[in-house]
Amino acid sequence: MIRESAIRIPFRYAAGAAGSRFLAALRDQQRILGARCAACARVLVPLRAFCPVCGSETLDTVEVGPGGTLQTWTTRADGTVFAVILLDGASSGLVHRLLDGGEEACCGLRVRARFATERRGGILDIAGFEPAQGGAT
Amino acid sequence: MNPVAVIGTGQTRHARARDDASQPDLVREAAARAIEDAGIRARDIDAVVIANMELFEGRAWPELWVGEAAFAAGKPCLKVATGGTSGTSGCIAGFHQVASGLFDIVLVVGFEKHSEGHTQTGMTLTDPYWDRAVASGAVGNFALSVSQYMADRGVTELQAALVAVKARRNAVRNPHAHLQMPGITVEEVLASRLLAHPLRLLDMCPQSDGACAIVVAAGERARKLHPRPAWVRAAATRHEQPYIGDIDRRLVTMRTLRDAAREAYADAGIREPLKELDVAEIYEPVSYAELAWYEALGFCAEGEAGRLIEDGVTEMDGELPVNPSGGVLSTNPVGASGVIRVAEAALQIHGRGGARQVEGARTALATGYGVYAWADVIVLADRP
Amino acid sequence: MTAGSLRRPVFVCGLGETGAVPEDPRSIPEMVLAAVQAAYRDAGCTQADVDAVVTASVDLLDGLTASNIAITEVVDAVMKPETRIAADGLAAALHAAAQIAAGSYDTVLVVAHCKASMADYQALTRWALDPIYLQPLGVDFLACAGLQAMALAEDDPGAERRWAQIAAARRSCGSSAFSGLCDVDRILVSPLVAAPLRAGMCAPLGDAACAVVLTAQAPARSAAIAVRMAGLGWDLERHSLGDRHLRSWDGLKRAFERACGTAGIEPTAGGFELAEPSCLYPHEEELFARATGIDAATPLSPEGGLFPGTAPIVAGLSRLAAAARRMRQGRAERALAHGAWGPAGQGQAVAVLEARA
Amino acid sequence: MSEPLLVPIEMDQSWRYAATAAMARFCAGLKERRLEALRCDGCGKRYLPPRPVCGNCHLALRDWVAVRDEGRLAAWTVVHVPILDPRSGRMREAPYGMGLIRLDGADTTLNHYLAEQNPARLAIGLGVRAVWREQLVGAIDDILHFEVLR
Repeated sequence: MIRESAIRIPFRYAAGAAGSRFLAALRDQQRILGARCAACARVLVPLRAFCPVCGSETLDTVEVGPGGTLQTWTTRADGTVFAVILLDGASSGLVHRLLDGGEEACCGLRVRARFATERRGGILDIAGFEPAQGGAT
Repeated sequence: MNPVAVIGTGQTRHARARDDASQPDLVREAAARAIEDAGIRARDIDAVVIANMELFEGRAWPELWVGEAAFAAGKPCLKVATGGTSGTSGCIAGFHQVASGLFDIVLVVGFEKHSEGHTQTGMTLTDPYWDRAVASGAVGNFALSVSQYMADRGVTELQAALVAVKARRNAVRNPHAHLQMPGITVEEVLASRLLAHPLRLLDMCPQSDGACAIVVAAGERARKLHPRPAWVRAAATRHEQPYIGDIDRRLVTMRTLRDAAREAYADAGIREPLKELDVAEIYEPVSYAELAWYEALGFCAEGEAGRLIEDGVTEMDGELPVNPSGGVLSTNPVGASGVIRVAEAALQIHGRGGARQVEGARTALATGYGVYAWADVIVLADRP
Repeated sequence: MTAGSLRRPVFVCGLGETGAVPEDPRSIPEMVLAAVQAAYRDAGCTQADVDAVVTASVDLLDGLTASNIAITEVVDAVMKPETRIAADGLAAALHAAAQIAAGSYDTVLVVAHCKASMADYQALTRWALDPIYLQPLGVDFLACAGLQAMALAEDDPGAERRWAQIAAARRSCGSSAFSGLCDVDRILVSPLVAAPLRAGMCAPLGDAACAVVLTAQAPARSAAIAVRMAGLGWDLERHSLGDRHLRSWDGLKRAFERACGTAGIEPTAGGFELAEPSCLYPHEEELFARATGIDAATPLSPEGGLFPGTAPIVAGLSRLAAAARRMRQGRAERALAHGAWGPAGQGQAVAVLEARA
Repeated sequence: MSEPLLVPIEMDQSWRYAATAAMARFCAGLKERRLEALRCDGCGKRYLPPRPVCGNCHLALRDWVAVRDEGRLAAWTVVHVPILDPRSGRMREAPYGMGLIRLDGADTTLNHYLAEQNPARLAIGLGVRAVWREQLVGAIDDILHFEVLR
């Protein structure tokens, strides 16, 4: 005997100080913020409270992108394309979506963030990334 | 178990909603403080244990997201969850991992962000053929058991209110405590909103956002790193039939807590807990539960719990101060609550309790409580 | 004694499994009960001989808060200590071994269960990913595997065919209740599920329960060959794929080195006569080989590993059981069992097993 | 510092739960207003709802015994806080009575609703009787609630 039962619960997740600044910058300024680690000099994207590599909490805010390079991507059966993008000026990749079906996708492809017209303070304020002028480098 | 000790503790500011902090932020806040308190650096940590009830926040494998914040990236890290005892289970897991010889130093971090989900609903996600249709959450279930406990033991609403007042008065001396209610009176407790007969708002624990961490070290390292390590003298766990209706008058019998305490006292060489323990941090989600735990923990004979609170035996200036921190009744981030009990007990042994320090505390008890009658009992002392 | 070595030996003395099937009509407690009873029989013990229980389950996968309460009675945890490790079952076994080594318990029952048939597993895995930066994108564990696979396939035109061959070869040496493809050409035209991964390359996920009894005493009953958990290692990688080295499983390398360190052996492939990796996708088998050095020269997944079909959470513990069974038959003296969980192997667990006649 | 941002995500997931064979039989009984408990061969305790194993004796339970839809209150409360029903996403209104009911023929107690919401009219030991709904579907909420026998 099988019974189907659903769970319907609304959750709300605090973005924290660093996350809130990152999302607010997307929403209000269409800028992508990263954090430069004072200890290991890596530029981490998205902005965060501590360096995941060396653990340091001393981070300076820097602007990165909106252009970047495709590090990897994958296409799902429904056509959604996910990608890891190394934004210009960053040392860590940003996981996001690739727009336009990803037909040109290849590692090293130059891409550029396209911001959503209606922005609400979430990671999808970047609608996704699309191939930039100039194609692969 | 081989000798291990708690050498550092750290807690966040606990509050109804920590909208200013993400789950990783909370974890980092507690973990960083524990490391600082232990006088070690993050790279000294060999492994991490996380305690959290993931479905309260709608998460699966929450350590995947918060692990980095707990300094666990690139290190061994496991997540423990056993309902309300998650925090004490996590601490005991840390004790075992150090005692095994695998690690010298383990960080245990418990956290919960109730404000991000619906905890009372989360608690009803039990057997879909049974409980889910007749669920009334923690308040209703406790009220049922309290009705039996009152009938059996003749405990009064006034005696329970004394427990509620004691907790909040103690909390005033604890800067980390969530509820700050200076000057709270028995009358206020008895006049507070009825949640589920006979439980009133001020009989219940709050729901808190918060995290707590402890640093556990192996014998030799503990001696080198800390002037007064809190040695783990005993750690006992008992789980129980998980359906409330299967356990006969659970608050009255509480055989899990009785049995775990018996084992822990034997391991720690304690014969008369009321005399030999200097302080206790017990997991009391409801005022009445503290009275029931007094009996199960052997602080008094059966039916004598009401007298114990009336006589002030468990007040700060009594023979055995219970919950100088303000207890779960003042602060309850579920996955952290058990860790807080252990951290507060360790703090007393360390002599770093500040305004809530019990003078000269050498032996401390910490307990965990979860599901309907799951129990953990831990004894810490200033000597191995 | 220095940190890193076990203070007491730990033996594997009982194995019980339901086997993985696409959908088991039984409830979780009934499946777990079957596995536990089989493990007791195999160990020649009863619940009375067991001091403590370590369970592995994940609430969201079971659709239950405190998923271990559904099985408290059937794992005989009433009035006993039980610890739930919410990760792969092999991690639960490693923790149980630590409990025994600590001297806290002599005999511990380890139980893992999952019924992936209950829900849309990949949809549930989204709830494991950073809800600020990842979950809203719709990314799930399968997508993470695809991202990692593409990073490997990009400069490697032979990868796709090689991976299809791995999946086909593994599947054809195991019997399975799943209808996975065993033909390379058919795998290569099966639908892309997370390019470059195709449906036919992936290990199908279903329902299973597995129970293992660990003990401090070398088992007398099967005295011929005792299997010892000589080395334990586990690791948590950084969460976001953007923060990791995409072309390697660094976490597995660390877990492997720790496990070998505990066992007092060099972290090299030499000396291992059997490996049971937990690889859901063929590119993960290559990542496993790079991290451990264990490649085709060592007998690997002789029963097909996870490729014939498996269940999340149970996978790693069932690898331990598979390795131990073979060692009892005298077919390997040192073996490695592996478990993984999280996006693209974020969590890693390794056990080094040694057989003694 | 900018204002703290919160990211809302709605969970709407569905699971297919398999019943134990005993629970399936029990639910089939409910559809015919029949209540049954499982008796442990070891301690004789009669479990309702049916459990796969007696947690105390570690024996599988097989022996069915009949149980009446009347019994006595072993515990009671009146809940004043509404609760979100996880199945519907809607709030369940308060107040409502809850009881642990020891049905005649069972040794365990059943957690269920009470029609009575006046604390002055509730007490441990009171006789109660199940009130069934018209259209039985074979679920525990085929019993709407229990009413106090006067």
